[in-house]
Amino acid sequence: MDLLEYQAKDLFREVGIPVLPAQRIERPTDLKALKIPYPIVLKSQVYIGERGRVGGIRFVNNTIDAIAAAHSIFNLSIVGEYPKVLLAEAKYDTQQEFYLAVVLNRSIRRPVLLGSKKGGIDVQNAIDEMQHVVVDQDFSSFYARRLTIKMGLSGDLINAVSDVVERMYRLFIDKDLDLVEINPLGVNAAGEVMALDGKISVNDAALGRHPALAALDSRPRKFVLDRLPDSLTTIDTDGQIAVLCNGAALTMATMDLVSQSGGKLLHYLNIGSETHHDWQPDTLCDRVDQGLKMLSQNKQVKVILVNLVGGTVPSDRIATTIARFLQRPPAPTLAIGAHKENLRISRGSALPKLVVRLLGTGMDEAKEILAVTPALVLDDLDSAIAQLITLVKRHEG
Amino acid sequence: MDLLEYQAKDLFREVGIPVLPAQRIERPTDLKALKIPYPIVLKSQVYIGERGRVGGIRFVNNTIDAIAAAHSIFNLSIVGEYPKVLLAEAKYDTQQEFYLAVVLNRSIRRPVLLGSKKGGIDVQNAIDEMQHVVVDQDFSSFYARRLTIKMGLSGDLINAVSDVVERMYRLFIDKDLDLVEINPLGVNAAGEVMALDGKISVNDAALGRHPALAALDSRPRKFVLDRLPDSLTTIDTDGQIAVLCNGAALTMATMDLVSQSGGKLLHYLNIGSETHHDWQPDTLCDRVDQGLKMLSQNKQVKVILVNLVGGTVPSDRIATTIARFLQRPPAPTLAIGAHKENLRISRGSALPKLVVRLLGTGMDEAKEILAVTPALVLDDLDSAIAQLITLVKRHEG
Amino acid sequence: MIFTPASKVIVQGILEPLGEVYTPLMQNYGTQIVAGVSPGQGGQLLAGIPVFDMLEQAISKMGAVDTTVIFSPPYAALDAALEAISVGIRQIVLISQGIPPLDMVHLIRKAEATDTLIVGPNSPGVIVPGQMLLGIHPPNFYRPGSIGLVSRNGTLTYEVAWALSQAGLGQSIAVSIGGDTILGSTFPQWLQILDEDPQTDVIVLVGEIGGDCEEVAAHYIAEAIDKPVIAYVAGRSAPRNRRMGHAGAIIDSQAADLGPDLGTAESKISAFKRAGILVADRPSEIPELVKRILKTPAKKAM
Amino acid sequence: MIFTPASKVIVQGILEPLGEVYTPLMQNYGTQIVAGVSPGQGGQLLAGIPVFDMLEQAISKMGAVDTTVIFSPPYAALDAALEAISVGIRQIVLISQGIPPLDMVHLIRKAEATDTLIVGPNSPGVIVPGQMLLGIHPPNFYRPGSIGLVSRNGTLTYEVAWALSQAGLGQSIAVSIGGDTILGSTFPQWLQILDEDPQTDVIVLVGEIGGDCEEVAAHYIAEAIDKPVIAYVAGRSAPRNRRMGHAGAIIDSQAADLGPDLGTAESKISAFKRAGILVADRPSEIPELVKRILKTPAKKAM
Repeated sequence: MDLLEYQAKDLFREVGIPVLPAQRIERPTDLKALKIPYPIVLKSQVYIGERGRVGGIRFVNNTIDAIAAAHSIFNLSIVGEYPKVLLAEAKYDTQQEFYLAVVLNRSIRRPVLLGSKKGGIDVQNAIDEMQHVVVDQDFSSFYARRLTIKMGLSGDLINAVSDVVERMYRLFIDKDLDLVEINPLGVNAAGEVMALDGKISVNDAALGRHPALAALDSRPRKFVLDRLPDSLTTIDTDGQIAVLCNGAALTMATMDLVSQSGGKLLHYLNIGSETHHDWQPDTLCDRVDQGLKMLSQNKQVKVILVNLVGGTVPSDRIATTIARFLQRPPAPTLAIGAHKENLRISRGSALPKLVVRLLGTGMDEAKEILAVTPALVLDDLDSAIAQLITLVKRHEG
Repeated sequence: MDLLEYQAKDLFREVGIPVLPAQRIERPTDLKALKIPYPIVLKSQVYIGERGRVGGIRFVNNTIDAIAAAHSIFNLSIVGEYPKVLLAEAKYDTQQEFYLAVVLNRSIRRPVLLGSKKGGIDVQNAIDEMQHVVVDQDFSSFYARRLTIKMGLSGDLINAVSDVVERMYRLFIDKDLDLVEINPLGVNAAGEVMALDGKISVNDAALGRHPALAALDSRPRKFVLDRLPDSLTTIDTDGQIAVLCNGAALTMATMDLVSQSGGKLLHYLNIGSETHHDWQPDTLCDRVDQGLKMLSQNKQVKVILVNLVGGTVPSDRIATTIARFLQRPPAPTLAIGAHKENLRISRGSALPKLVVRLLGTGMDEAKEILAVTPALVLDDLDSAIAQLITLVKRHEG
Repeated sequence: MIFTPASKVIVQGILEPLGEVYTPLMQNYGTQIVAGVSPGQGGQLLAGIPVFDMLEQAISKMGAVDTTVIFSPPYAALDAALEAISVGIRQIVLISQGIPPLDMVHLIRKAEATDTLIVGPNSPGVIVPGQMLLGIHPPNFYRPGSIGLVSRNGTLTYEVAWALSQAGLGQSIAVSIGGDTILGSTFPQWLQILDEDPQTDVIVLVGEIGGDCEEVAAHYIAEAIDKPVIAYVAGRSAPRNRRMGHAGAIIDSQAADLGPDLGTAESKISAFKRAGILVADRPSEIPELVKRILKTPAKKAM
Repeated sequence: MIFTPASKVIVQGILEPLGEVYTPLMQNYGTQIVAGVSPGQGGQLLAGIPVFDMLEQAISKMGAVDTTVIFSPPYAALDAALEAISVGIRQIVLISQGIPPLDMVHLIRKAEATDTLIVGPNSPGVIVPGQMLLGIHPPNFYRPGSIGLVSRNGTLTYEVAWALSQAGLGQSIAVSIGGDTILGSTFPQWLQILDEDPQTDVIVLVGEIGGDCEEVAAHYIAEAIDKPVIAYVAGRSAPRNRRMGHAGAIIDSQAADLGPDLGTAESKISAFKRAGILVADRPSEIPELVKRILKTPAKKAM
C-alpha cells in the first residue's frame, strides 16, 4: 500500500526525520488560514510520480496567487488521478540533493540501504551513482555510516545523513515497509538536511498489524489476501475468453496456453490457493461461485475456461457448485469497458459457455453432474484449451 | 529512576496493557469533575511501597466521601513522603491476582521474566511461587508463553497473560527499564486481565535518551553521572571524619580502613573515576575543590581524609588545588544534621583538618606545595589512616 | 535424504482450520506425527494426536522431533518457527501465506545461524511419494519414482506432478519453496539436495515470473549441478506490474532495485537456455523432455 | 596470552576527550596503535596516528587489527563495538562508563555468537606491564612480574598494583572487567585466562560489594582454577542500598531477584573462605599473603 507524500512526511516527522513546516489543504479557501509564511510551494497529493512536470507543483508568493494555483491543481488530472488534498509547504534553499531509500531485496533476502549523491527529479542520474549497503545482521548505525561513506560524503554530512538513514531504517522495520524513499534529501548552505519529498510503501501482508496505516488509504485494494479482487484486469480489450483457476502459477500457465493457442484473453481470475491458515473446503466452492458470477457479468466474455487442480475438495463438490451456477436464472449483467461512461446494464443476456477441466478425486461423479449442464468437461489441460479455441472460433465465425 | 503508579500506568496504556479508567487528582476539588462512575478507589501517589497498610488507599462511593478521603490522603505522610497527586480509579472485581515482572539479571546478563500465580499484597506468597524465564536470545512471544505455562496457567489465560508479559517486555526494551512490575494483575470472572498496580524503574544511565521519561521526576537525583551528588550520605551521626576519594571501590576500601581502625565516619564523597568519555585532566581538580567545599560545609566534619590515586593528573596539580582551597578565606558554613530544624549558619568557623594521601607522579613537588599548608601529607594509605585516627583522638581528647 | 519415513514430526497450529483438515491426511499418508501445538488449547486430541500449549511440553512428553509443519496464523508463524528452533528442531515447513516479509528476514537470519532448513512460507510443503507428506500436496497426483520436482507454487506443481505420474514418471521428492517474496530456502539449496539424493535421476524445476530465483537457479545449475534439469516457466503472457495472486509473482523494478527486464518470463527462459537447460513450453511437454533426457546418456560426467 | 606487544590496535572514539588524553600514553607505552576512528572527523592525525570515519576504511588502508579500545560516548559505544565485530575484530576494550545495560545485553549476545572477548565497560582496560597498555591504567604503578591481577574497579586496582610493585611483586597482566552492572566479560573467563597463562604464578582478585560476581568467582576457583588465588573485597562498611559511585556497586534485591544478603561484603568474603581462598583484610595485606603463598609449595597438583 502506497502512502501520499503528506502521509509519508507525517511518519518522517514522528521519527525525527527533518521535514519542512507544512499544512494540508483540502479546499482552496483553506489557504486563508495558512500558518506558514510566504513564499510557499503547493503540491498535488497523488499516488503517481512525476507530478512536477505536468504542473502539479507550484511556487506562490501570496494568498491570492496561492488560491488560484490551488484551484488549478485541484482540477489537474495527473495520469487520470485528481488530488483530494494539496500540501502547502515552506520553501528550502538547497545546495545539494541526495537520494536515499531502504528497500527489501527479495533475492538476497535482506533490507538494503540505497543512496546516491545525485538525487532529484532526474532519476537516471541517481541510479548511475547509486550505492548499496546490505543490512545482513541486526541493524546498527554503522550500516548507515557505511552508506554515506560509499556515497562519498565527508565531515559533518556523514553524521547528518546517516542519522536520517538510521531513522528511515527504524521506520522501515517498525511499520513493515516495502520501501521508504527520500528524494530529494536537500542540503542547505549550513549543511542541514531536509526531506523534501518522500515515498512510503507499506507491505500489504503486514497491514493487519498496522491498523493506523491501513486506515490511511480508503481506495479498494488491488489485491487483498483472503478474498477475491474488487475488479478484474483486462488483458486484451478484443478478447472474449476468461480463465478461472486456483493458484497464481496455475493461472499464469493456463493463460500462457490460451495465448500460445491464439486465444485472446479478456480476463483472468485466480480464486486463490489453499495456504491460508483458515482455509476450509467450503472456501473453494464459494469462490468458484463468486468468480463465475464476476466473470459472467461482463457480456463480452463468451467462454470461461475453468481449470481447477484439486487438493482436498472432491471434484464432484466443485461440479455441483458449477451446475448450480448454470441453473440459476440469469442475473442483470454489466458490460465493463475501459471507461466509466460505457457502463450500461443489459438484462437477460445469456451466460458464457463453460469449458471445465477439473483435476482431483471424484472425477466420474463430477462428469455425471455436469453432463446435464451446457458445460463441456475435459480431462486434460491441452484438450481443454483446444476445445476452448474451437468454441471461440465457432462464436466468431 | 522510579515512576509513580499513574506514570507507570500511562505507559501501560500506551503499549496496550489493560488498565482501569483513571483520573489524576491534584487537589480534592478535582473530584467534582470526576468522569469515572462511583464506586472508585483513591490512591496516594508516592514512591514508597506498602501505602495500603497505612491508609494511602481508600474506597469511596460518592463525591462527598471522596473529597474527604482525598483531604486525608494528601495529609498522610507515608514514610516521610507526602503525595503531590492522587489517582482516582474504577473498581475491579478480581477472582485471582498474579505477580508479573521483567527485570535485568546482572549475574546471567539477560532480562528475566518473573511470574507468580499468587500476586497481591503479601509479597512472600508471590516469592514462594515465583517462576523465572531467562530471555537468552532475541525475544519472541514463546518466552512469555513459557512463563505462563511455568506459572501453571491453562486455556485462554495462557494467551491473555502472555500477551501482557510480551507488552511488558517490549516496554522494558524500548524504554531501557531496570524493572517493570505488575502486582497484582487482576483476573475477573470472565477471564479478563487488568494491571491493578504497577511499578517501573528506568535505568539512570539510559535517561539521556528518554527525555520524556526523565522529565517525569523533578526530584534531585541521588546520583547523576558526570557530576557530584546533590547531597551527602550520613554514615554515623556521631562521626567527625569525612573521606574524599576518586573511584567507588577506592572510596569503599578507604571507608573500610577508617572503620577497621575505629574511626567514626560521618560522610564520604567519591569524586568519580576517569572512565567518562569526556573526562579531561581539569575535571579531577575541579571536583577535588568542589568536594572539599561540600565536606567542609558541615562543621561536624573535623578531619577530611583525601585519598586520590592518580591517573594522568600529576600530584603537584592536585596539591595546588588543595593548597588553594586551604588558603581561601573561610566561607559561611552549614551544619547539616539529621533534621531540617537543626539547620543553622555559623560564620567564620575553622576549616577541618586535612590528611592528604596522593599516589601518582610529581609527588616531591606535591609535598613541597603542601608543606606550607596545615595539611598533613602521607605516602601510604595505612599511615594516612593512622594519622587520621590520631588527629581525631586529639580532637576528642 | 533429509526427509525419511522414520522422521518424527510435530504440527504447530494443529487446531487452525488448515491444520485440522491436513494433519489427518498427513498422518494417513504415513507421516509420523507425534504431537501438535496450539497455544491455549493444550489437552485436546486431533485424530488421536495429543495437542499441547507449547513445543517444549510436547517434546518432554513425546521425545525429540526432527521436523515441524507450521499452520499457524501469519502473524504467529515467526514465533512458532523461533520456538521450534529454540527446542532444537532444524527442519521447518511453513505452510501459511501472508507472513510479513520482515518476519521472514528475522527468521532467515536465525536459520542461518543455527543451520536450520526452512521450507516456505506460502508453500504446500514437501512430499516423498509413497513415504511421507509434510504439508498439503494432494498425494493422489504423485507416484514414487526418480524425478526430483522443485517449484515455488502450489497447484501448478500438482499439475506437473500429475503429468509426470500419468507418463509413468514417478517422483523421488517434490518440494515447493513457496510463493511469497521472501522465502526460507532457495532453489540452489534444493538443487543441491536433489543433486546429492541417490533416489533422484532427473530434476524438474517449475518456475514463474517475478524476482530472480530462476535466473539464479540457472546460473547455479550450470556451475554446480551434475544431474540433468528440465525447466518450465509460467507467466509468459502475464501483464506487467500486476500481482498474479501471490506476492512473489510480480515483475517490478522498485527503487532501482532490479533491472527493468529481470523477472520476466523471457529473462528466465533465456537464462535457462544460456545455461544449457531444456525448457518446456507447456506443462505437458515436461514428461516428453524428461523421457528424451532419460534415453540419452548423461551429458556431464560425475 | 591474548594480548601481546605484536598485537595491532585501533582506537574508536580517538578524538573524544578521553581518547585524546590516553591514546598518546598507550602509544608511548609500546602499544601498536595503527589507526583511530571518529565518525565525521576522518582525515585528521593524532600523535601521528591517522584518523578515519569508519573502521573498514582504517583496515583497508592499515591492514587487519586484533584489538580495539573504545572511548566513544556511552550511547555510541554499542554501535562502535558492533562495527568492530562486523570487520572481524575479536578483542574489544570498552572504557566509557554510562553505557545502558540493555546495550550491553545486545552486545554480549553478539559477542557470544562470534566468540569475541569484551573488556568493560566502565573499565580502565588491560595492562601487560612493560609491554602494552589497552586503556587508562597509570603505567607507573605497574612492574613486570608474575602476579595476575583481576578486578572490577579502577583506582583501587591501581592502589593494589602499587602495593604489589612496592613489595617487589610485579604483574603478568592486570585487567578490570569494569564497574557497571552488565559486563562484557566475567571473573571466571579471566580466571581461566590467567590460569592458562604461563607468565602468571599467583592470581589476585580485587572484588567489591554488589551483585554476585565474587560469589560466582569463588565457586569457579574452587572448581576449576589450579593456581593460588588471593582475594580482597571492598565495601564492608558501605551503607546498604546506596550507590557508591558506579552502577555495579549497590546491594539491592529488586523484584526478589537476589537473596537479601547476596551482594554484601560478608557474603562475598565467606564465599571465598568457604572455597579455601585467602582473603586480605586491607590492600596492604595483599602483598603479604602473596609472599606467604609463594613460599609454601602449591596446594593443588596440576
